[in-house]
Amino acid sequence: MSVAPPVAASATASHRRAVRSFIPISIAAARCKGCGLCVAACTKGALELDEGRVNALGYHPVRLTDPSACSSCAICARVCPDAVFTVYAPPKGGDR
Amino acid sequence: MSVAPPVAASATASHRRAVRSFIPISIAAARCKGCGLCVAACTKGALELDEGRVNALGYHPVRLTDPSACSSCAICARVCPDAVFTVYAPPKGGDR
Amino acid sequence: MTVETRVDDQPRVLYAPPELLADRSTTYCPGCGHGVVHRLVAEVLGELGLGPRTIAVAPVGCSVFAYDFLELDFVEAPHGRAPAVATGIRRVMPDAFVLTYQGDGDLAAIGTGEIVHAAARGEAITAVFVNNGIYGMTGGQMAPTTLVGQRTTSCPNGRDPAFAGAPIPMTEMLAVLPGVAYAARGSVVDASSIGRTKQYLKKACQVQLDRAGFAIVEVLSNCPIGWGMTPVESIEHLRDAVAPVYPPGVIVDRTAPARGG
Amino acid sequence: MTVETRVDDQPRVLYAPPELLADRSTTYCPGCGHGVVHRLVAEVLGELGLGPRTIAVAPVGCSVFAYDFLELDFVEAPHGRAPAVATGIRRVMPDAFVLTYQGDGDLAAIGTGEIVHAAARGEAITAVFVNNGIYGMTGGQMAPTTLVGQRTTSCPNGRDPAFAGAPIPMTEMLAVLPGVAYAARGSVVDASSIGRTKQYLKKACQVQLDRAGFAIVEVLSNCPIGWGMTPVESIEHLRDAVAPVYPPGVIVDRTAPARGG
Amino acid sequence: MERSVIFSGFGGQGLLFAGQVLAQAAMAEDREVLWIPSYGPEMRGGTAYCTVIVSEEPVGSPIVERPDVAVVLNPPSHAKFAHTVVPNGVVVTNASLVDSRVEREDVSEIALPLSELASAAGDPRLVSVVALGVVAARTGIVLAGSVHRALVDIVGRKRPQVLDMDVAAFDAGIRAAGGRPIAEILRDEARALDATLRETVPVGREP
Amino acid sequence: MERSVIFSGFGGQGLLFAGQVLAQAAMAEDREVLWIPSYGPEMRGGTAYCTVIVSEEPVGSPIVERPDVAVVLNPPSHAKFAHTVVPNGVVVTNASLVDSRVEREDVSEIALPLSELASAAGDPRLVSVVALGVVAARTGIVLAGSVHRALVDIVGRKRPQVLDMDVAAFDAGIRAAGGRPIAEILRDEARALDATLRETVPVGREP
Amino acid sequence: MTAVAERPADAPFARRTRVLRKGNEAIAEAAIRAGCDAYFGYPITPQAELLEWMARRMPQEGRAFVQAESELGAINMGLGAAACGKRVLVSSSSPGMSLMAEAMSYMAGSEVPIVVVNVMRGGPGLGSIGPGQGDYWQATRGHGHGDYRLPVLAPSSIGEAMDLVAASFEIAERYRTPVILLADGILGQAMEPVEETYRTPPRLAADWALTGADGRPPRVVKSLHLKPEALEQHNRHLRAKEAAIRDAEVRWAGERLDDADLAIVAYGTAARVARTAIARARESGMRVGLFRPITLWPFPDAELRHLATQVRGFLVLEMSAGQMLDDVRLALEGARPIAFHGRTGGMVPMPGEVVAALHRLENRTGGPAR
Amino acid sequence: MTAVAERPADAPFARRTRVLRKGNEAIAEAAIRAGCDAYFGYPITPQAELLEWMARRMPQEGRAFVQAESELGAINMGLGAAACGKRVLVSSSSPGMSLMAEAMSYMAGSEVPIVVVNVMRGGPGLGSIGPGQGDYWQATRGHGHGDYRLPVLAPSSIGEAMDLVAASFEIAERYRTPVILLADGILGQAMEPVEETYRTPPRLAADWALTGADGRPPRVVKSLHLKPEALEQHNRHLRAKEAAIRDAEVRWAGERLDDADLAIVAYGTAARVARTAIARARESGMRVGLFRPITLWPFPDAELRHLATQVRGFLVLEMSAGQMLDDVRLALEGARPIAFHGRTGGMVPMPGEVVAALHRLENRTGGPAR
Ligand SMILES: Cc1ncc(C[n+]2csc(CCOP(=O)(O)OP(=O)(O)O)c2C)c(N)n1
Ligand SMILES: Cc1ncc(C[n+]2csc(CCOP(=O)(O)OP(=O)(O)O)c2C)c(N)n1
Ligand code: SF4
Ligand code: SF4
Ligand code: SF4
Ligand code: SF4
Ligand code: SF4
Ligand code: SF4
Ligand SMILES: [Mg+2]
Ligand SMILES: [Mg+2]
Repeated sequence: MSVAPPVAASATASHRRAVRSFIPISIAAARCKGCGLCVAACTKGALELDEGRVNALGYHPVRLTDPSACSSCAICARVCPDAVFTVYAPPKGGDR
Repeated sequence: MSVAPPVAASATASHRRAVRSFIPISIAAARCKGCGLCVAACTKGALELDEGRVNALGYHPVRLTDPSACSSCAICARVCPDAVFTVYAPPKGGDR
Repeated sequence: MTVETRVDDQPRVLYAPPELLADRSTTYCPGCGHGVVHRLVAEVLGELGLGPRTIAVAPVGCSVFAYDFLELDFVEAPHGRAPAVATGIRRVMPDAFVLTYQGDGDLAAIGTGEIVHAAARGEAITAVFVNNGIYGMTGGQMAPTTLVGQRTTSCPNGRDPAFAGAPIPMTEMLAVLPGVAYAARGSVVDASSIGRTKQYLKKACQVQLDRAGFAIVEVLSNCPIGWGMTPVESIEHLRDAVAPVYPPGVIVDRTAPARGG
Repeated sequence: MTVETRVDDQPRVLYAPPELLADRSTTYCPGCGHGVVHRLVAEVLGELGLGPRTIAVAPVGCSVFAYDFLELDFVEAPHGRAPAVATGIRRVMPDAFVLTYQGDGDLAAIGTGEIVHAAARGEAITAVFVNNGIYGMTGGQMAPTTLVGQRTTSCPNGRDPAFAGAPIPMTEMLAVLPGVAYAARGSVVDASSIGRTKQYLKKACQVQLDRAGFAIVEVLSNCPIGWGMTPVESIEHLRDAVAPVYPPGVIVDRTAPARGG
Repeated sequence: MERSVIFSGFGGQGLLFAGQVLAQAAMAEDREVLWIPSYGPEMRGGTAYCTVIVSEEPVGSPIVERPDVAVVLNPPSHAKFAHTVVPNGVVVTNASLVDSRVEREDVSEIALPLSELASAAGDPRLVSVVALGVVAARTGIVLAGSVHRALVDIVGRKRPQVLDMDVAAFDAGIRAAGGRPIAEILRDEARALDATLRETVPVGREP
Repeated sequence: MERSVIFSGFGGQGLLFAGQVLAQAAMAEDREVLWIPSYGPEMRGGTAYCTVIVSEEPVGSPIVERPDVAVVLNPPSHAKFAHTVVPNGVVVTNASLVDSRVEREDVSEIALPLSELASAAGDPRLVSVVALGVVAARTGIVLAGSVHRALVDIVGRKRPQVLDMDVAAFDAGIRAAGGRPIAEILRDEARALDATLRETVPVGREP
Repeated sequence: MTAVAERPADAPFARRTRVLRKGNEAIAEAAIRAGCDAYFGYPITPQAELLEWMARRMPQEGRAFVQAESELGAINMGLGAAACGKRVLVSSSSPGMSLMAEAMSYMAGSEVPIVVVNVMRGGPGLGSIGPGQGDYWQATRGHGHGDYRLPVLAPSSIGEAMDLVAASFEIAERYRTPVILLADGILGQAMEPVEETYRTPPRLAADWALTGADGRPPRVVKSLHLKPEALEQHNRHLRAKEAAIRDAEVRWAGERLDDADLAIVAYGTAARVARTAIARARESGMRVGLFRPITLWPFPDAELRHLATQVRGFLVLEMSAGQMLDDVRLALEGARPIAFHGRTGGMVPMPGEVVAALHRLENRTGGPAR
Repeated sequence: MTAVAERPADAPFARRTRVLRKGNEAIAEAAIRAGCDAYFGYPITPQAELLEWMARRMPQEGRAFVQAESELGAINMGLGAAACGKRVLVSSSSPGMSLMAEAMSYMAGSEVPIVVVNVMRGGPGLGSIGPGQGDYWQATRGHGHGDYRLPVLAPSSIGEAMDLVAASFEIAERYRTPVILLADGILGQAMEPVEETYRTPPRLAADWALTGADGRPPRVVKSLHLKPEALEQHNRHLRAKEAAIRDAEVRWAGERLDDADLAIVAYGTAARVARTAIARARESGMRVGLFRPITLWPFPDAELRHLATQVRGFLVLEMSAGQMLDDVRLALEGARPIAFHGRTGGMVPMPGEVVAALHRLENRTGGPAR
């Protein structure tokens, strides 16, 4: 399984910013089935289903609404049935 | 199932006496398989396998050696796998 | 059946073979416990007056011949499937008394699924489980209940738990299921054990009549032929070696105390 | 697999999908717990380095497709027979790590006999038992584990214990057998349960490596489709209604304390 | 004459239901009909579909290789089914989700934003019913009135509260396809029936 | 030529064993042979038996309707098998248990107290071996020496302590049937063999 | 195809009262209306809706329904209930049917009347869930061990399936035998309009059934006859029964055979495909008819043999690799050329393939008919 | 018969070194010597000694033996072990074989090489424990669901059974298919002298077997092909394999056919009876030979058909009610008259009956040969 590099995590409007700042999770959106379990589980409220997109599987994939809210706790990764997430530790002395 | 009357229980040498005195058990010898469980179980030692006889099944059937020793406890009847025994209570005021 | 008595002193019958037992000799080996259990079943059903409405299920095992010796309506189940067959009967014959009679190969090996699920459903069935620790009918092979170290024709060096596992405490396992209203284990080691076994059987029948759930009585029995012993030796072995591994007694009783016996 | 990282600040990967999980999307419904359990299995085997020597047995159930998503050698067993198939493998492949993966219909209904006897023999097998209380694959019929009152396509008015019995506590039942070295129940209700479940699975693998006996981990899982709920509702139901009936935790641990985890 | 319609898309788009309504409508017209689902919850994910064959004769072969009408509600099913229709066949495409179009001259493709119409009618899952409206309006396989009665029959019996939404979705489909409002159609049909009954001629198409 | 022997009686009378010894003896004489038990511990009670067919050709039909020799060791098997022997057949009857006799002119019945002879030899369960001695002495189906060697082979290997009793029982059978003591027979056979070997003629019966 | 928006002239009201019913459900309801006392089953695609229908309806009717722990459980529950003289239905699909082999043999041996539905799918093994006919041999011979044959009825429409349910109970009880109703995934899953006409066969006195021995000698329902002589005797009795069934119960249907000089032999869903193919072939001038066995055992061999005096050749069409083919060959014994066309694994043949196969057969039999 | 007390002139020492062995045990030992890695079984008469022999011998050899909880357990253990490329034997008798139907279909579908022995008894149902051949159809067709056929080898002596064990492993592995060794109670229970010559077939590379995916892509042994197209494709592959087996693996034996104008077709124990009957019939001047199929599938149909050019009629002899009869009829397609004689339920036909049947056949075919 290849994990997408975090910089390429999202092609949404936040993409621009993502390239420059630290993105704590990477989302394999093509695999996401929009079940919403991660959204419900994230204690930071940092995730939502992207109603504006439909992936090839026919679902609205999840997206990270606010990278800065994310604590890299990996709860989302642990509850996700579709192994959508890769989670990164915040860089030491990163731009956060 | 018909139970032989106790007087007819035995055709052995003790037959004569049996007709006259009380015989506490009746033995369906034709069904006996000579397993010896009753012999081992009788606390009065009142039973033995009759080595001198072979029944139609090919076994030495059990016989009551001493009617007067028998207490009508029915242990033999309860351990016998072949429902060979019928047990009678001693007659009130019988000749025993 | 008539018990002829002498006219002169009319001795009272303390014990007579039960009416539901057929008046023919069984095909079981000398000393085989199946004979005792058959008799107990006949006695209990007779005493409860259930003979006329019993539909019994015969297993595959030495006791497949039960229908030749018990004067009851019988259906012969495929090996291990008696509890399923009994379930079918139970569901269409509300007034019938439904009895299964199974050996340990039948119930604890091939028939594991059927007994577990009949028990789990809490079918109003009374199950008689004759555990002689061996496959009697097919020539004395190891059963799931065979003791550790016991030699059989299929474990000639004695059962080795490293390869064959330990004996299965089947009734204890079933007792975990909430559908089991009553589970007990008796034996045929002596007259008093046999008497207790009869009480267990009677209770297990009552449980069915009360529609309290599934009831099972395991009876530790002997197989002199399969064990390679004389009948008397086999009974001693049953008492000294088998019963300690499978302790007799009531294993579970989920019936209301008011109803219990 | 390579995890590409940025050259500039090289963030440490805290969590990445395990290598033994295939890089394709599963055929499971959105939110289905099978996905989580697959991932846990892949993680545990990966962490123990067992991938290269694992031979896994797929059940018949939604997770028959496990072989499409776990990068392991797989054999597909007939419905319910995975433990027997695994036994066959176990006995001829002494160095293999043998894993079964079964649903509750597969393990607790049709496969009752096979799981009981593999457990009783103490086969050195690690069994993963995904209990979602329903027959997912065939359209949501009642399973032996379905809750009382729960509606399914084959108990449209809710499971009635008077006809279908109470839910079977399968793992508790198996735990009675001495061959079972380790039995635990986890769930997928939240991240910490999932974490505990992973620990159970790891221990169950270690038990096999130590040849301590049979090991089973039941995982309470959800079937949003079969339950007629959204994924999120199904997880809530799992937590609030299912878990109380099947309390998670270690059910039995017969391994030597020195070996235990 | 045998005509066939395939409804295809994701599960959850109400495909099997729409097919069943169509089948019921055809039956009510005394036609022979066969409805077949792509069955099996054993198949998870992927494209779902069902086929309805309507005929004057008992239906023979149950499998349709080349349908007369293909309703395609998502991209994979457009790829899979749209090009399979017979020459002069009809493709009803859910433009809300499907970007591609059939590249055949002999096919009339009706691409409409069906999902949006369904949402407008109250529930995106009504998309198949909207499509059914399009089919009824543009193919004449069954009468719109028959479909309406089938909806009343099937939905009204069990969930009367849902019926209104279904009828609205159906109506939206008809009108998006250029048909008259269902209310008008029903009124006209009732009149025609009235006339027919007055003539006391046996009702229904020739055998 | 094909000859057959049936051993019948109760289980526990060593029937299968005696049959096996006979079969082994015949094999050692380079004959073809087939041994069949009345198998099945699934059958409890009743009469047990086994059949041995000895032939110069590969044995065809395995079931013997009319044996050449019937060994009958208890009353039920006398009733069942004694009258089935071929004309001029031999019946070996255990007079210890069986009172009846065959009522056929064309049968030679040898009634001997086999159980008693067995008890005298050390164990009543040796009754079949005693009977085998009678068969060997009176039918010539196999050589007594071959039976002796078969006993050594089968019993001696596993339970040498039992062998003596077996040989004694066999000897008792031979002598009760009017034969010479086994020791003498063996000595003579050894001499004959010696002579044969000196002639360097291939050993064994004609093919 | 021209789009016609509205056709109010095509009068919309049905002359017949029919309902649209799914095959699995139609079979289930027909069984209920035929007086089925008990149903036992286990979920399996493509048969699950039959079980589900029964799960809902049987309790409503106060009859017995059990979802068993397995197909072994289901069929043996069936055995038990049927041994009590009750009208019993059990259903499954291919892999589940295989698990019933032992009990089927027991029920044949113990003469237990029961109806077992097999909604066949693609095999072997777990196979596919597509429709299949690959269990023909299993149904008509060989399923369980030992010598026995069972009546096998094969509907080719949902309406016919409903009729055959009642017929199956009737045959089962008349002859004290299990009967197999052999359908396939299409018949199970499809919906067709059906007339809701049901039939409840009259109950025969079951003087063998288990009811408790109250006031009469005990009865035993069993298949064990330890003495081979006794078992052979029992087998002779079963053979005689089979002969009676052969004499009385053969069913088949012919279509467009009057002028046919070629015939397709097909059953079930394959026969429907044949019907369409025949229509097409006739458009191109071929004279083809359909011979459709409804009882697969007893197979209509005399009838087929008779047809051989009229037609020049036969095309056997199956959703299997050539199983009924054996019965056709046994019936014809070389009398006429036989071609075979089969699809497997859940595939349904298309009419076009069948027409092509007809053309090949025609060439083999000497070109187009005069 | 004259009693001869002592015959020292009949020299007593054997020229050949043979051992007396019980059929069940001979099969078991032959399997061990053929390199059998694992045995799984469940007790059943008349096969139990096979399991018992294995229980003693396999552990001695350090190989796998498990007495399973049931035949379902045994065959699925076999499936697991064989999926690892090991040489596996499973054995049972008729009722137990029925329980294996599903797994047999799975193994056919997933192409698992394994040898399964059926020591047939009298059926149907629990039946009798006498010898039978009533599982012919079950073995040669139809046992499990779906389209597949398996090689079936039928020995008629204990020595031949030993040879066929090795051959069965060879065929199983060469074609990746289950193979059935079909014996009966007589062959299992009888003792005959056998030469102790064993054969260990060479091991083929099993590039499909499960060993753990160490350093290579994972392998899957399965029978599910959810897409009917894929399953049909797989079925075509299985069909091609069957064709290859038909081409290469047909086995049969003829006896006294050179001058025969009548032939008995029989296998297994029935063929032995036929041999005795033929000897008797020839004494009365009939010219009868024996055609003995050794592979029941593939059936030696071309060979039988060829024989039809020589003989006037055939007598099919079975310990069943007429099952192989179908294969004979399919092979001959009416070319010659066929008579049938069968016994069932554990009965073995007697040579006298067979001779009588031959006489009846002779009359049907125009009286005694010139
Ligand atoms: C399907 C099947 N498998 C195996 C057998 C052979 N068989 C007959 S009885 C029996 C087991 C008997 O053991 P148990 O149930 O303990 O009864 P017991 O004879 O000891 O009383 C077996 C395996 C069979 N008849 N059917
Ligand atoms: C012998 C047999 N019976 C029934 C089936 C149909 N079937 C497929 S999966 C399944 C049960 C699935 O339930 P479960 O094991 O709980 O798995 P889930 O899909 O819920 O994960 C059944 C009954 C089958 N394939 N084979
Ligand atoms: S890592 Fe934690 S905080 Fe970040 S998105 Fe996931 S669950 Fe939310
Ligand atoms: S849990 Fe996974 S599959 Fe579900 S919405 Fe979140 S990322 Fe998507
Ligand atoms: S009744 Fe008691 S004392 Fe009398 S013989 Fe029986 S066991 Fe002995
Ligand atoms: S216990 Fe019964 S069978 Fe045994 S010896 Fe005593 S009377 Fe006879
Ligand atoms: S073999 Fe054992 S169980 Fe069977 S009858 Fe004999 S003693 Fe009883
Ligand atoms: S049906 Fe249930 S178990 Fe199966 S994939 Fe869907 S959610 Fe999961
Ligand atoms: Mg036992
Ligand atoms: Mg489940």
